[in-house]
Amino acid sequence: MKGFSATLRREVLLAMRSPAEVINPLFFFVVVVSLFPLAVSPAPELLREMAPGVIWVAALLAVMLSLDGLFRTDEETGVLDQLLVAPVELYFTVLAKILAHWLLVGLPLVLVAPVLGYMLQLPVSVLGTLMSGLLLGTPSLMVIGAIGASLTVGLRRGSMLLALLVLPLYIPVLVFGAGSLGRALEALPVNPVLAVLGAVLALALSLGPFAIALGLRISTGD
Amino acid sequence: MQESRAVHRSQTTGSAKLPGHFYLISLVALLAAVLTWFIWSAPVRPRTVWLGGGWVFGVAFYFGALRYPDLYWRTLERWYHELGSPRYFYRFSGLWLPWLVGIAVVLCLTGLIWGLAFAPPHHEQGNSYRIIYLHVPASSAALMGYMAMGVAGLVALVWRLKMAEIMIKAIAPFGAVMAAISLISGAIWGRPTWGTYWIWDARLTSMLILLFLYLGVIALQNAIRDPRQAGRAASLLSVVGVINVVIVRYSVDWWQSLHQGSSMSMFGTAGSAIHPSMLAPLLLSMFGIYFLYAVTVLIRARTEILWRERKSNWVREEVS
Amino acid sequence: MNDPNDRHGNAPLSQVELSQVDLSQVGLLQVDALGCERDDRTLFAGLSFTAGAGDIWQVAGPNGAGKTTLLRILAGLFGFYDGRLRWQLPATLRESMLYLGHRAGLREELTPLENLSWLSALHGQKQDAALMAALSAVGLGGFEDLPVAHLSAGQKRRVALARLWLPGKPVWILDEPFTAIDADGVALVEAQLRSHAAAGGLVIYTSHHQLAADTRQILLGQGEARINTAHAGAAA
Amino acid sequence: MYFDSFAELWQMGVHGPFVWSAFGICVALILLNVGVAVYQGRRVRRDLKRIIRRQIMQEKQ
Repeated sequence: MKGFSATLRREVLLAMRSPAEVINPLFFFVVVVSLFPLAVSPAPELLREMAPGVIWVAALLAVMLSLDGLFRTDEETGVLDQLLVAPVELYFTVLAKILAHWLLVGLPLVLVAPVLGYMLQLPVSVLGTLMSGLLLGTPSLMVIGAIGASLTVGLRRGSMLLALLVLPLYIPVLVFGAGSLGRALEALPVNPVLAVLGAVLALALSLGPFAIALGLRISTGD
Repeated sequence: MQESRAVHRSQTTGSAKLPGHFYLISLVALLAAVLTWFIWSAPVRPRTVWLGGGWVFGVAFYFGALRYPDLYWRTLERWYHELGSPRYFYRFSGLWLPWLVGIAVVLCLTGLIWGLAFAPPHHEQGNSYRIIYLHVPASSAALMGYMAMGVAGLVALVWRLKMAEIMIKAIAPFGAVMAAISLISGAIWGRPTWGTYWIWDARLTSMLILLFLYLGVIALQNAIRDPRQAGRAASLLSVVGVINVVIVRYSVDWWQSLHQGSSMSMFGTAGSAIHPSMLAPLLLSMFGIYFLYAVTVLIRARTEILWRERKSNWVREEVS
Repeated sequence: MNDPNDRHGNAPLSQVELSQVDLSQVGLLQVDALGCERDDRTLFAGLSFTAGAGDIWQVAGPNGAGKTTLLRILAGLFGFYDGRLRWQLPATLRESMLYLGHRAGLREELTPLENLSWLSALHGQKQDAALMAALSAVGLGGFEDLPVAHLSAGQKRRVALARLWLPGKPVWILDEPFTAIDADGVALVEAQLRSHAAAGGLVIYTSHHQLAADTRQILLGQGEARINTAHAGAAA
Repeated sequence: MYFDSFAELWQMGVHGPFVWSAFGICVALILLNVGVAVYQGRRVRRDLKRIIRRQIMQEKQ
């Protein structure tokens, strides 16, 4: 656990010094969601049916786009090398970075999602499911995306490649996340689906940082 | 360094060497036995085929290992040291390749012609079901290929075995083609069956995702300039992808049940028996496609070995 | 997963204080027939040397000769090499080593103090007073709470070099420590390298700037590696 | 053969176009893939031969 709290504190500090990196994904999320009524139709019935997919896809894209910079600036400034030679378990420092990133980028998405859900005509009764689904889903998206980010960190124009690598891996989270909301709309029990999302999260949190640490080492040439 | 060690080890264990084609012939004989057994047995369900085949292989391997532990251990060691060394792999694959090509061509031609012209039509789908003689082998080859990439990736990451990285690079292109064939044949089969070329059916959707995963591995390999680094990165991605494939299949099945899509499968209604006269050509073409897969993997791996080892003396002698 | 320290053959002598071990009797670093290829080009091959406590090694050579790659290999950051590399240290390599890359390893948004305190927290050297002392030693007293982005290139390099004034790291691996700093700074850093070596540490650095006569040299270039210890021991 | 004539085999009731186009496209893809693999192998061998010949020339000089 050595280095975990120091890294967490530092990441939060960094985000406070350059707030655009925190606000932009949130802004992206809101803008993308509000494009759909304009592009498709403002009819409440249609919007309600589309809402789970629209919100989840927008959240997924916002998370993915925010991850491109997770290791890139560190790599360019040589901070990543310092992290790799430090006598701490990379597992925990990576976990700290992801946790900080989720607190600053993921959590605001979760908090703003009910407002967008309401605007897409979702009944108030399902907004709780929307939030708990995103609460369990966005950390998984962060971890899975960070695996892709660690593999593309040294590459020019890596952001397109990141999307190609990561989007297929996002499918289970998307299916269960949007599915939980869909079931809530039909007044079916959602807890089993949320439990699956939680299982995916547990798997991602326990194994993901290993893969990310290995990916970072591979990208720097080991 | 690794090269010289492998040479040394193989010389010390070399006294009990069996001729290289011994393994190949015994493998083919075993496959033929399994095949015959299923053709002669009563109508069987597809799942029984897999379970039964697995049992036959497992029991044969287990009793073989009990009876000849020394032979098995030496064989394993030989595989590790010789197939793990690019130079030996190149030599052995060169010996095997003509055999494999022959077997692949014979099995594919027999299976496909049998399936197209001799097998009876399906009682629900008529003649359009004959597409399964391509679709099912291609789907299973695509899935098996990705699993093999995952295993090779794990080996490459843990033991830093160069051959495992080369195998991933060799498996990926044909796996992607197999996934594409599965999609194309599935789509064409869907037109007479569902009345449309594309439907978001669970199998087709999983296969589409598998194709994306293959393309991701290929894209990552092409984006990284240093082949060793690219090999390791692709290994990690394959391992992550294999874990994901399992969850993807589960999630897509669940998603299908949620939206109550088509439950029609190429075997007719799910779980129904398949008649041996239809199954035999299917198994033939399936093994044919597997052998074809092995052939292209070996060809690509040999090319990659030559290129990676181009500075070594044995490649110089080999080429000129 | 696999600890790079094991792969580099790093065998800890024992978990004792550095001062209790007579490091002058031990080759801290043994390099045997080290070779590296990159982008189809042999950077160097057949490099063998033994570096001990109290040594200062300069890695020299033209641009693109593989100086940075060699240092990254030694630091356990780059794994694609032939040959053997063996560290013999009282603790693991990562605990014993101070590595400064040719990129400073500082985030522009943070102040020097914030950058350094994170790094020293990772290395378990957690005293702000020591950090302030180190910063004033490199002439940056009073700059500690200005974001690094506002500093000049030379000042940034000095921030990174301030870690040389923190205790507890017997092995220093420094990539181009003298770039961008002025003559005073060069003299300052040079003196620090000497006193570290005199105290029984090991310094390996790349630069075109050779410290006075007693440096051992690794000369890279044209795919070859040569060792030049002609002047070594002159000062001893 | 299940079918009475080759014309019937070609038509397969109404399913001929589907079955034969699927087989045509897919077999072409497989053959193309094998062909590409073989071609790449030949090209690498040719390139290596040239590189090695050049090296031998240089060594002689």
